[in-house]
Amino acid sequence: MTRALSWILSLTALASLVLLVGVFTWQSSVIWQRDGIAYVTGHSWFYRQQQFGAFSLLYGSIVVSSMALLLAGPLGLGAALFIAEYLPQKTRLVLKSLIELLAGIPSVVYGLLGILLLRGWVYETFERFEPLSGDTLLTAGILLAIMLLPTVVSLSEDALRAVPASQRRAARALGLTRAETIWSVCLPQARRGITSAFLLALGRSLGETVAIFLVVGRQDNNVPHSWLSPAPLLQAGQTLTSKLGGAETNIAYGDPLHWSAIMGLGLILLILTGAATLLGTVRRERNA
Amino acid sequence: MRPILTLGLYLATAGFVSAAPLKINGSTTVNLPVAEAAEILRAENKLDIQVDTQGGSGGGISMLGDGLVQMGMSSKPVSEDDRKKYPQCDFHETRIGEDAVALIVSKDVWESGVHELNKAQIKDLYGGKVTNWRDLGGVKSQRIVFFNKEPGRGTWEVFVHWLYGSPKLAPQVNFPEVGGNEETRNKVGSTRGAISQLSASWADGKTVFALAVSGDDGQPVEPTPNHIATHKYPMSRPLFVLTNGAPVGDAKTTVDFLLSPRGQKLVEKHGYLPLKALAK
Amino acid sequence: MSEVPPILQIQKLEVRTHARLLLRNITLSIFEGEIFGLIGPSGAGKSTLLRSLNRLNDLLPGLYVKGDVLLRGQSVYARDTDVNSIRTRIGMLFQQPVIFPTTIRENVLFGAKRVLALGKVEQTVRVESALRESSLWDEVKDRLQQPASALSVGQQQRLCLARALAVQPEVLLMDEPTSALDPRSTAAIEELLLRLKTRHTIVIVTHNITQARRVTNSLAFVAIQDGAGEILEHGATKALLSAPKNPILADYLTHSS
Amino acid sequence: MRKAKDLLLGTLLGACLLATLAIVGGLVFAIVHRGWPAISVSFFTEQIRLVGADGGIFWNLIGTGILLVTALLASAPCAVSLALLERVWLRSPQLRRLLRLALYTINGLPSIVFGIFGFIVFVQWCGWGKSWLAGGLVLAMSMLPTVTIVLLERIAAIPTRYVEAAAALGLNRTQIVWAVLMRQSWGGLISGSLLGLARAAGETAPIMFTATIFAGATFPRAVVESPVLTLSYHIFILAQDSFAPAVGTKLWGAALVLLGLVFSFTLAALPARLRQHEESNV
Repeated sequence: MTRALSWILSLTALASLVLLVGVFTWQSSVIWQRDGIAYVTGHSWFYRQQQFGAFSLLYGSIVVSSMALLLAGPLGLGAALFIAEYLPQKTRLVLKSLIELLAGIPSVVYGLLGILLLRGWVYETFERFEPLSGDTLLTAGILLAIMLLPTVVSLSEDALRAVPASQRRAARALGLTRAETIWSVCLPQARRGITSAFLLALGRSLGETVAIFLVVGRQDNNVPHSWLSPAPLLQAGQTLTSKLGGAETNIAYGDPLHWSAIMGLGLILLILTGAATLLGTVRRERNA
Repeated sequence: MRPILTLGLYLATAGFVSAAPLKINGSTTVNLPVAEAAEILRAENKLDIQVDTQGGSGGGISMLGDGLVQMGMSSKPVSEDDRKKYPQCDFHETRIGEDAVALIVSKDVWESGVHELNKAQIKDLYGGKVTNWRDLGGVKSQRIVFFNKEPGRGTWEVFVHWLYGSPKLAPQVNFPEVGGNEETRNKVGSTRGAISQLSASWADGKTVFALAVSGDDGQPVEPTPNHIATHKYPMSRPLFVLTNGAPVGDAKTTVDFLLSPRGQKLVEKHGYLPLKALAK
Repeated sequence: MSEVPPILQIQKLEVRTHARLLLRNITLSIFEGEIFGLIGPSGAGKSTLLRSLNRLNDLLPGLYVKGDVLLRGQSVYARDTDVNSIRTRIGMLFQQPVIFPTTIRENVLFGAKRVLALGKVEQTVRVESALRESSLWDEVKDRLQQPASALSVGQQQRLCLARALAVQPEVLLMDEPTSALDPRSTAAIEELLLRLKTRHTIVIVTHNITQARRVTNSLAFVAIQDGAGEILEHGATKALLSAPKNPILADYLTHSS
Repeated sequence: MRKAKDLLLGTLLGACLLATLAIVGGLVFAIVHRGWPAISVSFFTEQIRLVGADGGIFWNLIGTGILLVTALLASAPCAVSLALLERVWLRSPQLRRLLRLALYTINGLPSIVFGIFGFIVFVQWCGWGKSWLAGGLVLAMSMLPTVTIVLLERIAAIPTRYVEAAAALGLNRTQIVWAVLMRQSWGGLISGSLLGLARAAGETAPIMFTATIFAGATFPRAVVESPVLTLSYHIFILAQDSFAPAVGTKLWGAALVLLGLVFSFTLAALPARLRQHEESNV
């Protein structure tokens, strides 16, 4: 009885998740059949003209997420190292709990802070680079970095904790300084765990919706002419998620082609976040 | 405390009462008077009304067309395309007031001397052919930052209808998008060199300024109530609530209220022209 | 012997946690070239004492140390002492071999490379000499680039010894270095200890009286007295084991053999 | 030189921690500072008036509560089942690993995807329209992996000797499940659910297409076409569309209440998690 019931409920839960992937694949089939890979590589998205090229959205998502990771990664890792390697057990637990608490701040609250505080700050601070407004990819990247910080700290600290204390002790007994121990013992041995933490954070940042939606500017088709210049970061852009959370999702339902293009974005997002999370999870398993 | 009592009442009667609520969705422009009317109707007539503004006018039309709501709010007439798209729905428009789409600019643009634009200039602007305010009569050199109303918003449709005749004929453009009216006003007000389309009543003359627009005759016209009422200002637009067929039941109560003197006062309160101003 | 100053001098050492005294009034002298054994029942504080000598206890928060240890007359606990250089001069071997997840060669050089800043050639020389000293050279000379984790536990412990020797410490601390090993590996280590004695000073914690008799010159017996660890008796190994004066030690010896 | 490097790194890392705490802590402070003036009894007991400029967040709290209770009721039994499946019923290590990987991966999927899924399946296909049940189920899906993973960790931490002792008494697997595993992992289910709820309470993306509208909804009396108001959507809409000074304070107040809600869920789960932390460190 117990057994049958738990099988039934488990299978229901798993089936609904399989259905989720299935629905996105099936509902987006129209656009894949029409455009094939050009749907992903195409640069123009004009739904009134029935042009659906997801490239600029992909670009926006990846740029914003990498910026966030580039900012939050080193800072978060540094903080995690300090917590794991310098602080006594008690302080460590308190700080760790605090950081986990902060990791739960809802994204809509970050969005509110972003729209009311960060937008203006970016606009004024980067004035000499002539941003058109405060809604830029950079704004979204910084906001996302702040959101990711607690996650990065917490997961990196877990990874560092997984390095046995005996290893640290042995290194210190040889006369190595704390810094040398960190470089030669802790970081190399926690490498997998740390990259895993970054991958999980990347997955989370790719999927973040409402906070980005509020500050990214939602400008379609913004692909830079030059890949080397940092100027495009100070322009408005659009990410997969800001498109999915925006007005078009409501408008599109009922128009098979448009809807299928929207669902295609969902599928791409599923694949990206799924891949990052899966990779991160497998690495974490190996680290433990 | 009243909501708590109401909750108790609901809990007690849950399962017995199943009157369907009146659901309204659509334009943020029309939403202001309607939402306030709904508050009054909920309190005085015990109507169960839910108001949402997802997707703007386009959202209102499509959700009414799909039967997801019983009343739509729109700041543009229902187009033939929409009627074709939802053949099962008999869109019935009730005009509750009149508004105009203004082109609003930030303070620095206004102070730089740009107070009016003609149709050709606006076309260049929207088409991305001019990118500096100096080319549009500004004293200072300042890049133009165009915030475009997002798809589905009535404001945008009225704007391109006037400029190009139809949304389909509008050029493909890439501008940062803005949604609701307050968002638009805030972004334009806080950005140098900014311009956007916005309901004229929202142009406060302090943070954002409405430009005069010259039509085909070349005479610049400000979006003043008088000019809107007489349709001298080219981008004036009716404000509608939409129903499937003539309004009945709760929808009729709501529509009647909106057309009553009290309802019309709400329209006026939010800066739009009441129907009697149009009759003049 | 007494004319030569001791290499390690423990002076009125006291270790406590916030709540409890662990070691009371420890005073001992350890001389150059001898193997000094610490014996006593479990929980008496032998390991704590050993770790106080190179201040490894610093890594555990909540331990407070009073008194001092002198290494060749230099205070270990003085405020301006460089702890890391003290630990370099006093090497340590743990109960369980602690192997870093890298090659055999890198394990040997793990400390030496960083602490002594050796050049390329010197490194190679040092690897060989350290491994020869710990009698591991012949077994691993052909696979220095292989992961150290492939070695047997006994070999790993000798590798740890080689790693400690590679920084050329003046004193070696060993915390029950053979407790995780089988009899054959234990014998190998003990043999090694006797050979090392000529050039190194060793302080070893052991549970095994036979081992103590075989390898040490001097012994100290640590046991709990009035709730804290104390040295109840110390002296030359032979004298102490054959004619214990302290009744607790006598009792301990009868029950452990 | 070595000493200087040691000192430098320590300072640098300490600065990283301080910066992290300052940034995130500063944000919390900003919310508390701006939102506090809005907090009063009537803020919790009145409904929204004048498009957020007046009144309180009563129905938003009720709506959030309805969604959370629904999500909890839907996800908890599934979480227990999945955890038992992984720990007890599945015998193949490969299958168990696959299930674990799937759970962790789903845990990382973006909530907007769940929202759009709910929009298609519940709102459109089932014809519910915007409904509290749709939102509750979507939130249940998005919090299910969190709950299951915490529960799994808790069950895994039960010493095998208990299971062995029970088995030695002749109990079968079902009996062991009830007598040992379930009894000892209650805490895991509760702390897992609390963490899941903390996550769900703050979600906006999954419910904006499925369950929530801006104004007018009260207590749902049916499934079909019965949306609710929620705190997160309230903030989302006002953050975009209203900067009127009167709305401002109320808006920050709503953010503060939401933050308090999320924090209290997380804090309630903390003791159990700390205990497990200590156990796993031994």
